[in-house]
Amino acid sequence: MYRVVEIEEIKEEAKGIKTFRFYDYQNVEPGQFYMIWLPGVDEFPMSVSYVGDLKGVTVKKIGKGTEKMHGMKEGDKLWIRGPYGHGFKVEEGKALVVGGGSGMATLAPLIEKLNDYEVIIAARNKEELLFTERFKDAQIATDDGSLGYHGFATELAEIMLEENKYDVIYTCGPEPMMAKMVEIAKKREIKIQASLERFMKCGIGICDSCSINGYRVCVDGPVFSSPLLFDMDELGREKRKPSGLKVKI
Amino acid sequence: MYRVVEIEEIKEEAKGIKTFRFYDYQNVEPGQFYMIWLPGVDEFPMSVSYVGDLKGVTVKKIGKGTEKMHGMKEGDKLWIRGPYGHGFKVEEGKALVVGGGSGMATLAPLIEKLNDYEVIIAARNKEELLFTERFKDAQIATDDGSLGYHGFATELAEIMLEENKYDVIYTCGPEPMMAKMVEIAKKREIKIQASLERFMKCGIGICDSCSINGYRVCVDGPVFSSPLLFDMDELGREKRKPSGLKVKI
Amino acid sequence: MLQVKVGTLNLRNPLILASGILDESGETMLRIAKNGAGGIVTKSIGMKEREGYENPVIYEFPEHMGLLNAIGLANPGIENYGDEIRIAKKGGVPIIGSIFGSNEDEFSYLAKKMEEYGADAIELNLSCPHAKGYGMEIGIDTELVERIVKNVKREVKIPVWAKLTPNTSNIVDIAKSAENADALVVINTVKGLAIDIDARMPVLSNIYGGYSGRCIKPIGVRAVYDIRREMDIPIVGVGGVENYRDVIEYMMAGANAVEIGTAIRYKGINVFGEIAENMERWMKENEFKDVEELVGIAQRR
Amino acid sequence: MLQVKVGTLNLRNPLILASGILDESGETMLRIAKNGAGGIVTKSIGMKEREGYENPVIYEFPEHMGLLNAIGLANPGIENYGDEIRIAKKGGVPIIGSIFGSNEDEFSYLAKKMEEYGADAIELNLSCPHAKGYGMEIGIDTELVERIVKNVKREVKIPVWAKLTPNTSNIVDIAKSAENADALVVINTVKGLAIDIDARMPVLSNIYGGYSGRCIKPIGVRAVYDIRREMDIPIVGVGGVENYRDVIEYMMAGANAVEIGTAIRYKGINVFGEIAENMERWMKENEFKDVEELVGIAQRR
Ligand SMILES: Cc1cc2nc3c(=O)[nH]c(=O)nc-3n(C[C@H](O)[C@H](O)[C@H](O)COP(=O)(O)OP(=O)(O)OC[C@H]3O[C@@H](n4cnc5c(N)ncnc54)[C@H](O)[C@@H]3O)c2cc1C
Ligand SMILES: Cc1cc2nc3c(=O)[nH]c(=O)nc-3n(C[C@H](O)[C@H](O)[C@H](O)COP(=O)(O)OP(=O)(O)OC[C@H]3O[C@@H](n4cnc5c(N)ncnc54)[C@H](O)[C@@H]3O)c2cc1C
Ligand SMILES: Cc1cc2nc3c(=O)[nH]c(=O)nc-3n(C[C@H](O)[C@H](O)[C@H](O)COP(=O)(O)O)c2cc1C
Ligand SMILES: Cc1cc2nc3c(=O)[nH]c(=O)nc-3n(C[C@H](O)[C@H](O)[C@H](O)COP(=O)(O)O)c2cc1C
Ligand code: FES
Ligand code: FES
Repeated sequence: MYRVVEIEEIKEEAKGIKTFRFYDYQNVEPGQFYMIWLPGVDEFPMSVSYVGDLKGVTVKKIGKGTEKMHGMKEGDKLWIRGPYGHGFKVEEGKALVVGGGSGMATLAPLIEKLNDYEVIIAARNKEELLFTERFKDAQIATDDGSLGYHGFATELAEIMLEENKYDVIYTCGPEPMMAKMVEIAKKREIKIQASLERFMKCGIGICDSCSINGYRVCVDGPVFSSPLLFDMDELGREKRKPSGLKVKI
Repeated sequence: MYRVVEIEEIKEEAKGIKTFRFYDYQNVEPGQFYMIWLPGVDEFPMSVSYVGDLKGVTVKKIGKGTEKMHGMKEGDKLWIRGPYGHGFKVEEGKALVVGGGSGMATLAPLIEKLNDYEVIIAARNKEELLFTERFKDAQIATDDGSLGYHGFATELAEIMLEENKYDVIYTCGPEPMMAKMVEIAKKREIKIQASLERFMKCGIGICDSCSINGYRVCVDGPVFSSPLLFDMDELGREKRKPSGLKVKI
Repeated sequence: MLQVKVGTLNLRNPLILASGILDESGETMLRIAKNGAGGIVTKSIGMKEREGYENPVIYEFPEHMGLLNAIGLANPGIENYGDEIRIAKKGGVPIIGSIFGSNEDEFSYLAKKMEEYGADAIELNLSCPHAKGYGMEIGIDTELVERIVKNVKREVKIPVWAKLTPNTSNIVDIAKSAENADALVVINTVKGLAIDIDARMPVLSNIYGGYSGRCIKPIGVRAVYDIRREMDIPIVGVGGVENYRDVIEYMMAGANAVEIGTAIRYKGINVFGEIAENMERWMKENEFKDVEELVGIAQRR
Repeated sequence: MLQVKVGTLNLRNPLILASGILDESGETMLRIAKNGAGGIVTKSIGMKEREGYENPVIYEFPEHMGLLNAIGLANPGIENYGDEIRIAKKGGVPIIGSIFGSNEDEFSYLAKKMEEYGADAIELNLSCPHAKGYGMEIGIDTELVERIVKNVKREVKIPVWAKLTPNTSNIVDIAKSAENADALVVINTVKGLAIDIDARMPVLSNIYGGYSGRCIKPIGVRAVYDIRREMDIPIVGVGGVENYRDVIEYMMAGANAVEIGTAIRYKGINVFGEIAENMERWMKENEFKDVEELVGIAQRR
């Protein structure tokens, strides 16, 4: 069963990234996701980027489904099911939030629930930085140095971890970045939560297409925590194609 | 889906009539009935004769199913579904309750809810009178005069109606008796409720086997009220066989 | 806005009472007609009076999932059915006489009788899943189906509908063998069985039964879609229709009308009127003027 | 008390993971084995890598009624599947390799490979309802079924199970054509279709799908009962098993074990352990010592 929702508002957030707002009565936790069906086109998972009554998803254009969505207008309809999966668990103490690229979409509603935290927003370049307006006090890192720290998010994170004491790290972004953050957290013995992505078919935990080391991203995740993350040897290394074939990342 | 209940208590009430008590968590109104399945034997409808937590049905032995039931012991199991149908509606004022034969089983839990009433318990003879202990102040009528008024319940009822003012009549018993009571009520312009019987298959209002004048005894009844009862020309005259064929009563 | 045609038969709305549910007695059918049904199919009537199977003949699955029934084609026999039709006809909606036989001659005889009694159409029960020598046992034999339909068509002037079984690997072949009918009715119940584990035996006295209600809708919609894909014949969709969305789903799959049975257990006999009202509301919201515009619009090729 | 034998295969309990549900990757299967399953059937594996159909490939009916799926036999190809079997085998329960092919040679090749990889048995998917040229299209051809079973039996030493489709008018004929198998697995999903009336199109990209879950149980139990009535062969019951009562129902109908798929959506992967516990409790209450005593006790002749 799908619910049909109408797009209330569309906002261009960064290069190739738009937020779509719609009303949905379901209660959603930061880190959970919807499956969005565009009839005749595709169905795909999208994390919530706004969790109030007026929900939001923030979508990066990367293929035929997301391209179609980028062409939609206010008043157009989305078919949704969910929310699915386990979201972030808010931990005691000071948090370091590390978001790369569209990964910030997933982290944004979490950050709005935290009290004591610092945020790193990272992207390849200034144009692709997401939610720098929404989180004005965030640290910025760009691969090309067009804004903020010149270098990878993980490098900036290491600097900050050296200078301050954090109790927990939350991260979402390109998988190599997340894998590196997990490695850093393990080394420094800090708790970490990461929101993972895998190819999803069912979204409800039965098809096995999204599994990583025997855990389903759609139901057991998408947010996983340490120490489980420390043991996931597929993280950053291997994933499965829609056929189920394991391939290197 | 059946619920399996265990017989807690069995009591011989009159000649060929036994009460079976069992616990069932369902709320039951006087006039409603259960479908009782004896696996491998038969399934048939039985009105409730006790409506508390410890439910009861009072069963007259007339055929293979009821005979099998009469042979059962405490601790034996019954498969039940229901309660089904619409029960009696308690009306304001003084009531005359006319029960013939095993029809008293259906009326008993109603009587226990009434405040201002008189009861006629009728049967062919003294041995078949039901619940004279349960309702010690009832008027008695027997066809053979072996106890109480010598004659039909309907005759005694006419005498009482002549002498007193009643606001409503409740009746259950052989159909000719009920038909006669409906006629009397119509003539005297008194409200009446009667609990009817027809051959039942589904008990849930879809098979049409229990219908009388287009009304389903299992769902629209078994308790029907005036003025509908006044218009039921099949009452006391025609019924349907399990095949659906209409036959004279 | 809800009027439809099933072949030459005009209905005030596409919501027909299905065979076997509250359509044994004329007065019950009359009451259903007054409660908003667009048409009424009678119980399946045969050559002789039949008591049907012993109780239990109905089993109800938990949570409104559906029913299993093996009534066993109980019926008073065609010779005793005239009055019922005549009473039912007072409702002012088409009465479709359902019949079952064990060969083409019986079907023809029954159909003629129904026509005589005043039935507005005939529904051939080629699909009851639980009666030896009848229904589905006939309905999966494509040659026999073809012969029965042709013979009955020759004997009567009123429209002839053929009701098909879903208990087959290819309903389209059966549909094609019945192409001389004025409409196809799909589906009858799905063959099923339920065991009571406390009693350690099947619940129905007949062991097997026909599965109906909410749970069989995906099977019925599939059958309608399958047939509509390959044939232009009028189709009446049956199986699990409970609300206006179900009716629209069947019509989008390709049905010209639907029949409703088991839903009466859960929604009562007002289900016809309620669905009609909700369909009109939905059509207005979605800017459809005529319900027939919906027929087959979900077909993708 | 829950140990069963399916032919020569010993299982610690009769609760097997069904093909296509959480059994693509070795590590997931290993996790399910650790969570109490008595055996595990792999996803159906074919000759070549297949992506399957485009999303949506799953549709969920309201109120836990069940699922419609057309995954489309997505699989990494037999040549890439050895590692998954080897990892799954660490769970210590039998791994049954499910395979699909379009002719007897492909089935034989696939079976040999599975045996080589260490599978404890083979399950022939003769029944997937939604893939052109595979599954059910093969599984309703009794001669082809017979040939495939015989050929595969000749090629491998491990037991061979044949999984049958319910989308037929006579499952017993198909069962008999597969009588050389070591066990029959019934049923696969029921062919179905669902339309989203707001989108005005079928929900699955493949249009048709296979219907699974709670709602198909009466169809599965019927198939098991039907076959057990006429054959002594070991039977594995599948379709809508969600709780211990369902398992007992299938076993009383004649199944020696069951497979569980869709229930994982609603009960999680602990469903195996939970059911096992409840079965033991029920058996004690009802004075059964050995679960195999239940097999077929609801048969009435
Ligand atoms: C839990 C989760 C949350 C996500 N949240 C967001 C988000 O908030 N914002 C965002 O922009 N993106 C998010 N994604 C990624 C998003 O699902 C893909 O970008 C989207 O599916 C691409 O669809 P497409 O039709 O445009 O791409 P296609 O042209 O179909 O494919 C392009 C690539 O997109 C990815 N993809 C396609 N389909 C799927 C699928 N069903 N499941 C997973 N990945 C797929 C694959 O990597 C594929 O190679 C999330 C993914 C997951 C698993
Ligand atoms: C709403 C309702 C409430 C009833 N309440 C009581 C009650 O409280 N106490 C009581 O003793 N009896 C009651 N009866 C009658 C009771 O159902 C029958 O006596 C019983 O079904 C006989 O079953 P059998 O197997 O012994 O009879 P059988 O040998 O099967 O048949 C004997 C006769 O019993 C009647 N009968 C059989 N099956 C049914 C059936 N399924 N539905 C209706 N009548 C049937 C018929 O008249 C039949 O001719 C009630 C009937 C109805 C419809
Ligand atoms: C109690 C019952 C009796 C039925 N009797 C008949 C019948 O006599 N003839 C027939 O063609 N179909 C019969 N059916 C099948 C229905 O007409 C219908 O095809 C089926 O129930 C599916 O529709 P539903 O889900 O709306 O009930 C019967 C169904 C039920 C539940
Ligand atoms: C998502 C999904 C994928 C399936 N894939 C396969 C498959 O690859 N091979 C197969 O034989 N059966 C497959 N099936 C059918 C199941 O193994 C099982 O027969 C069916 O789902 C009924 O059982 P259930 O109601 O417990 O799910 C699949 C079922 C589902 C729901
Ligand atoms: S997407 Fe199917 S198990 Fe996660
Ligand atoms: S017993 Fe079936 S309608 Fe009343």
